[in-house]
Amino acid sequence: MNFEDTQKEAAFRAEARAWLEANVPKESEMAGLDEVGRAKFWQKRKSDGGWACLTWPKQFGGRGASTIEQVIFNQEEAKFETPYMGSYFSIGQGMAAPTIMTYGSAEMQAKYLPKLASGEEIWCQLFSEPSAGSDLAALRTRAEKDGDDWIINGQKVWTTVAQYASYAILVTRTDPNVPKHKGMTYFCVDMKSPGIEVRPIKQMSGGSSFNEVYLTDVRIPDNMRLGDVGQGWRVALTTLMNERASIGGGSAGANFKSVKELAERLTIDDKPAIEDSTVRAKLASWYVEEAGLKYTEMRTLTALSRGDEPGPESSIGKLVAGVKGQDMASFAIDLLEQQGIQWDPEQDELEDAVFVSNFMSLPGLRIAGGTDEIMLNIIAERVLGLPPEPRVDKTIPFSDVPTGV
Amino acid sequence: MNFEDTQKEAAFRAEARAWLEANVPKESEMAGLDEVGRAKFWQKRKSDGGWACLTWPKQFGGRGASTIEQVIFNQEEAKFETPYMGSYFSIGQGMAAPTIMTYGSAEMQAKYLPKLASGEEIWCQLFSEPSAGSDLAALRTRAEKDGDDWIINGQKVWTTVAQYASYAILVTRTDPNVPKHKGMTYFCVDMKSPGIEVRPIKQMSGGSSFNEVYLTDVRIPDNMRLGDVGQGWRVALTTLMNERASIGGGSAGANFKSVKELAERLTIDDKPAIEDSTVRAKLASWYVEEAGLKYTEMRTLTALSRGDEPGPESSIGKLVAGVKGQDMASFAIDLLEQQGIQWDPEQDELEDAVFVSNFMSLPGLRIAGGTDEIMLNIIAERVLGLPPEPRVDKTIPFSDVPTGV
Amino acid sequence: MNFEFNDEQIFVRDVARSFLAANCPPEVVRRVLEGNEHYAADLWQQIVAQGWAATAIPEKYGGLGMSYLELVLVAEELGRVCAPVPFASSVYLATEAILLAGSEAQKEHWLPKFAEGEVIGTLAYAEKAGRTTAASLETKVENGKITGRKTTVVDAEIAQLIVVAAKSDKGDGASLYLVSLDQDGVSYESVKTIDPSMNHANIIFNGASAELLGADGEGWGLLEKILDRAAVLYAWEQLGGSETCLAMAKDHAMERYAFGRPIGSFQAIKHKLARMYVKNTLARSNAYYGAWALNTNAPELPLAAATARVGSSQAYYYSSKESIQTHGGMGFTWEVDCQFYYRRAKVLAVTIGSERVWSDKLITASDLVG
Amino acid sequence: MNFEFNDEQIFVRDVARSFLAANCPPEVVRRVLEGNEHYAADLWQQIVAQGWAATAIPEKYGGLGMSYLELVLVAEELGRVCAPVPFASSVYLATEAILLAGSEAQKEHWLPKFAEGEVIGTLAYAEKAGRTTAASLETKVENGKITGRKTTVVDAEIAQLIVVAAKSDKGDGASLYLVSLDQDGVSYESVKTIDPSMNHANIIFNGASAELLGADGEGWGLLEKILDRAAVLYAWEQLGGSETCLAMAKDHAMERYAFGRPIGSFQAIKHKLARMYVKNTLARSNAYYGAWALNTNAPELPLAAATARVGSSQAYYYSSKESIQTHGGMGFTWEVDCQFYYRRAKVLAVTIGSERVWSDKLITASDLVG
Repeated sequence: MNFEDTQKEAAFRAEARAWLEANVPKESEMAGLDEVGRAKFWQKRKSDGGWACLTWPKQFGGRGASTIEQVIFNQEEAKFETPYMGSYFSIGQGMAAPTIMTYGSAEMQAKYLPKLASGEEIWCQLFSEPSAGSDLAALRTRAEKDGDDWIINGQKVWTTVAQYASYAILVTRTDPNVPKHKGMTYFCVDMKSPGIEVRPIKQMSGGSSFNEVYLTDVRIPDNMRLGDVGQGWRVALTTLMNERASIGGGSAGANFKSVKELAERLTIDDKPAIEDSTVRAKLASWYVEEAGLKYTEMRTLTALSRGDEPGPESSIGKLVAGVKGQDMASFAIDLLEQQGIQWDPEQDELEDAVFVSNFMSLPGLRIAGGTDEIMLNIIAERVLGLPPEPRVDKTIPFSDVPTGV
Repeated sequence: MNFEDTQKEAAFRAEARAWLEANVPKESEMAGLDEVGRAKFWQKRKSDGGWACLTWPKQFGGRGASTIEQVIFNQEEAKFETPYMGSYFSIGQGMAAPTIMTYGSAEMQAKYLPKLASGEEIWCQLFSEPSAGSDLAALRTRAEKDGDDWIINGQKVWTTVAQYASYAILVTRTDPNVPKHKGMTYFCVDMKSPGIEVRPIKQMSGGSSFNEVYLTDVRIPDNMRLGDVGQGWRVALTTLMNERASIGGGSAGANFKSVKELAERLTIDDKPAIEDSTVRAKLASWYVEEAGLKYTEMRTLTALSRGDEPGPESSIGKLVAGVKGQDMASFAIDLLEQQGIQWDPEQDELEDAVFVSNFMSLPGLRIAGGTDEIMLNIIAERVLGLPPEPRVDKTIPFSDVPTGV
Repeated sequence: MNFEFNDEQIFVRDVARSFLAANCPPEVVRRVLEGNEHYAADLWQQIVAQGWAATAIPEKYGGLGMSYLELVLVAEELGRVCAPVPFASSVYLATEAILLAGSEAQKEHWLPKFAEGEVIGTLAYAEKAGRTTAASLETKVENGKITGRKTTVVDAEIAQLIVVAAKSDKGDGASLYLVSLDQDGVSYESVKTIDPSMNHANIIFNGASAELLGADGEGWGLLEKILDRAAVLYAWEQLGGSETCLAMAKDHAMERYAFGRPIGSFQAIKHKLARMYVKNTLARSNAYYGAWALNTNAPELPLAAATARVGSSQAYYYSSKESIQTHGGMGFTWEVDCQFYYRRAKVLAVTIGSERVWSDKLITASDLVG
Repeated sequence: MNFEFNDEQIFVRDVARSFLAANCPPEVVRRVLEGNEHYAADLWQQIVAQGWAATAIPEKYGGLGMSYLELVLVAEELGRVCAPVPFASSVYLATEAILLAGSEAQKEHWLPKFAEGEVIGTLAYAEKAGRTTAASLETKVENGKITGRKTTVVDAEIAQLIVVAAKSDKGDGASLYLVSLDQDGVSYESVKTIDPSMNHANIIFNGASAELLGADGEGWGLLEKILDRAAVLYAWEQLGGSETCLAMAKDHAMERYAFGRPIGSFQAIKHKLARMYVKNTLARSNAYYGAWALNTNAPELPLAAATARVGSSQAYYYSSKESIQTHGGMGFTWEVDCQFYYRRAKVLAVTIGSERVWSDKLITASDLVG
């Protein structure tokens, strides 16, 4: 057990650091570019230098590096000021790409993966639907065969970066007369296809990270299919396993450090709030969670570096971080008293805006990518092996499943 | 909204108080009696004076009084030092009696109710079984018809006061070939019948409040049956509705008052622990729960006094009090640090023994009479009207219900 | 003993409920939340016309002379619909301040105006982040002129009159003043908050005329008494909001299907809603006791008020966040109304002091009652 | 980076696990819990023969010279079975105290005896209820003779040697002493606790010989360092117990049927066990970091130790009480083993300071690491 690099790792770290020092973009190089433009600029440069998607095979735009090397590169990159990457590439690189690597033809892999790695093409994910959220397999978007093509009709929702996306991964229902998990088929789709309309969804936090995507008689050639007809659920599970690994417990915002600093600035009964025992006890419990997640990640990395696959236990991160973040934000607002509710999304210079901003956005983290309740189910059933609940919808034809309408 | 007595209530209170002042037993009157003897002595005296089971009709040993009058009597009685009544009469008077009043023949009512009121006969409840706890309707104790009698075989468990009981209420399975809720029949049984064996269960807290009761070829005449053959579940529900109303949230032991007093005695950083903000915040939250339960009870009493029936909302009391008590006890032990774990059940002079004693007994409160989880189900389904879960055991014959063995 | 509202009080509540269902549907809240209005002035006019602002003001000051038992029920109904009106600041805070501390002349002058809704009032004590104490006050009054800055004052830009806590050399270190907001020497800094369906601003006093309310040097004690009274009323408004969260979550859980059945049939949702019900029920019972103590001006009022306040703040936070969670993705969108309650829950929870402040007061008050 | 135990360490753990499965089944715990033994002396002899007490003692003092990474894994296994032996007091407390503060002569004299299990040690600082501070100590040493009374000392009636914190006029106000318990001037008051599978007693010193351990007036600082080190080891033992609670609850939830299906298929139980898993997993990861810090004597040790300790205390309390709850009525009986863990969880959680003490230390330590 140690935190030092091996000789090989140290060499790799030095190489990465040297490249970063020379190549992290200067402000002047990106003048005039908007957020997505800057993200693409940086991704392209990493790709040109051989530092994109490190663990992918070289022919797909990667470097054939190990997981640990990817981690080392990330650690080094985090030490620099680099453009904000948001979710522009994480869905394409983190979810679509592994699925294409597993189920795509050689042609598809050659066509899509290098442009995913270089950031030239952004992908989005057309999975959730208004009546298929936690129960994703209840999706109703129809795909019907028409010669060599499929005709798609339906509505998708909670689609991030849809407005920037060149392509999407899409799950559809091709046979409503068999049980729900057996009648689905998985496609890649060109987002410029006629019949695709993207509409932003405004969130309660004021932002619009998500979209609705309407699909009306959208035509997809059969060679864009991933996996067999009717195998869509199985293909989607590959995607989802990678989703869970990629939604981290990100403890930006209301975290131990920021709330502790707040408590050092404020006073309670004329003493620094950090001396107050409630503040200390709560901060300590949150620290235990934060540190626990951090060291759990280190254990996972160690396992990955030994060749283990990421497992369902990564559901812990989002579950713990969501509740913790919401409660910390709420606690910080309370510490600020009346003034704590101030929030001007357009004037971020307010030094405590991070707490209200978190307070308003974290309810979303507890839902997106699987609700707390779904995460607990996953841990109970897939990690602990507890038996599933009786299901009324698994064996009957999808069209007979009760929907309440 | 007021807390004063009406003129009529004030008169009743004065009458009750006068009787209590004259009749609460003196130590000398009970010399040589053990705990159960003292309880019976006091119950008999109340009965003789017309102060037992106040709301029951006079011919059954009651007084025909109102619910509020019962409450007033209880309030006045609580101001005196009276013998400890434990659960000696609460099961008979609180659960068996209402069931007999609803389903029993006139003969049964005349035979049993007056002796229940006078405390001459103690009753117990033979419902739960080793494999029928939360799922009470899974009970397997068989009753088979033999002429005018029934022959009972099976095992019951969690039976309080069985060792003192003259009679019991008993639910049995008479037909395993129909769905579980339809094959049960309800009886009264003489606890002196041959074939009944009572064995105490030792609890983790060291005490033995419960028993196992083995029934081997016990013979019950058909005229001891309550309700029709096959209607046992419906009869049992009458009993259970009354059980929930009688298991209060009793906040003896680790409660606001005792933990606050502890915090006034102890010091943290050389100041009284009560000045510590964690202690204050936790105590405040617990006070909110305690006061909330107390005032909920007052609202219920007001409703009862207007003729409303007690509803499933009384499940709240035990649910809140169990978790709160356990956490308060744990918190108090922590405040005492190392010394907090001292516990000598035989030497109760230790002033903090109440906390450890609660710590060890409260896990039982969260289970007995319906687990926390069952209470939450009851609130969700019967108070809020949420739909039940799909049931695999409701429509098939009882003998086909999966049991895992 | 009778621990229930009487039929006349229930009637007042039912009328309020019907009135608000008709006149304050979610579209009204949304209009203020999304628009530039400080509050729903049309709704306020209607509410005032209903006489609600006059409920607990004695008849001799132009009020209806009803009891606080009616007023708490009106507060609950306003909370139930997240009404975007300055009722709390004008009625629970300013009116109560004058009723409690005003001279006869001040009462005669102001109370009829409050009763009629001709004047809207508010109250301010906080000047910076964190818990305010008498010793921390910097606002001061010299020769009848007030200078200082109050932070995040609720309904600041709506009110015409404000009760202000200022530093004093005497007594408990503070005095209360009445300041007309419609004068030179008063200016505003607009403040956006997490709940744009309410108005908040910083107020800067720069030599505005101020009139003493209550005795000089007794301001902090008076403020605590005013806040105790307001806390009961706030608790009822918070309880109303928390009840709506449960109702919305329950409706959604009955209608929304997943895995072939209503999500309300899953224990995860069932137990979540049961916990909301438990918290709301305990909060309600504590609010009853608070109402009784307020109405009878019982010595238990400080304890009863703190208990009601803490209970309602806890219940509303839980219900509002778990209602969003129950609604899933939709619950987090702008178009669904869950957000009104999540925002309002937090604003009401800090407006007269956070849960931690009231928890602390609760323990102090419990010493007095014993 | 390699944040995992190596194969040799895993081997040590596996051997310990097999050994304890064979030699410390629940019947052994029950025997001590129900009987009059202070501890399972036979099991202790076997454990000592396995060399576990010698694990982290350097070879030159007769130990095995292995690292703390082996010792934490042994601690976890002992916790897993609730082993009724004085391992914690002798190894985590007394041995560590001498390793950290002992003179060369003291080390040479005592450590081989601890390694061999020839001597059992313990440590005492608390004298009354509540948190002990240097200033609150009353025990004192004059002319090498100690007087005072220590409360609820773990394994007091088993140990032959005790490390005692006593008042000092110098430095940080305290000094540590080694006191042989096998002498006149030492007497005991038997103490029953909620966990009769462990021994506790008050010890009264009345002029017994005491030998300084470490410098006079540096005792409190040394004690804090010893407790930091012990905290990591306790955290692992607690974690082991917490894991058993989850395993027992899970097994029961798979086997026990209600309403025609395993109770583990109900979300109420499923989510309860998932929460145990989450708490245990975070506690384990923090325990890993604590083990690393202990083993490398890192400057982060105080923070890492407090984090591991708080995490394990919280996890064990939750798992032990909810394991009983999952077992239903049976879980509350004397005959089922859930009780071992519920008792032990609380005793271990207060033995070297409660969660609140360690939470406080955690924040203090976080200042130093930044």
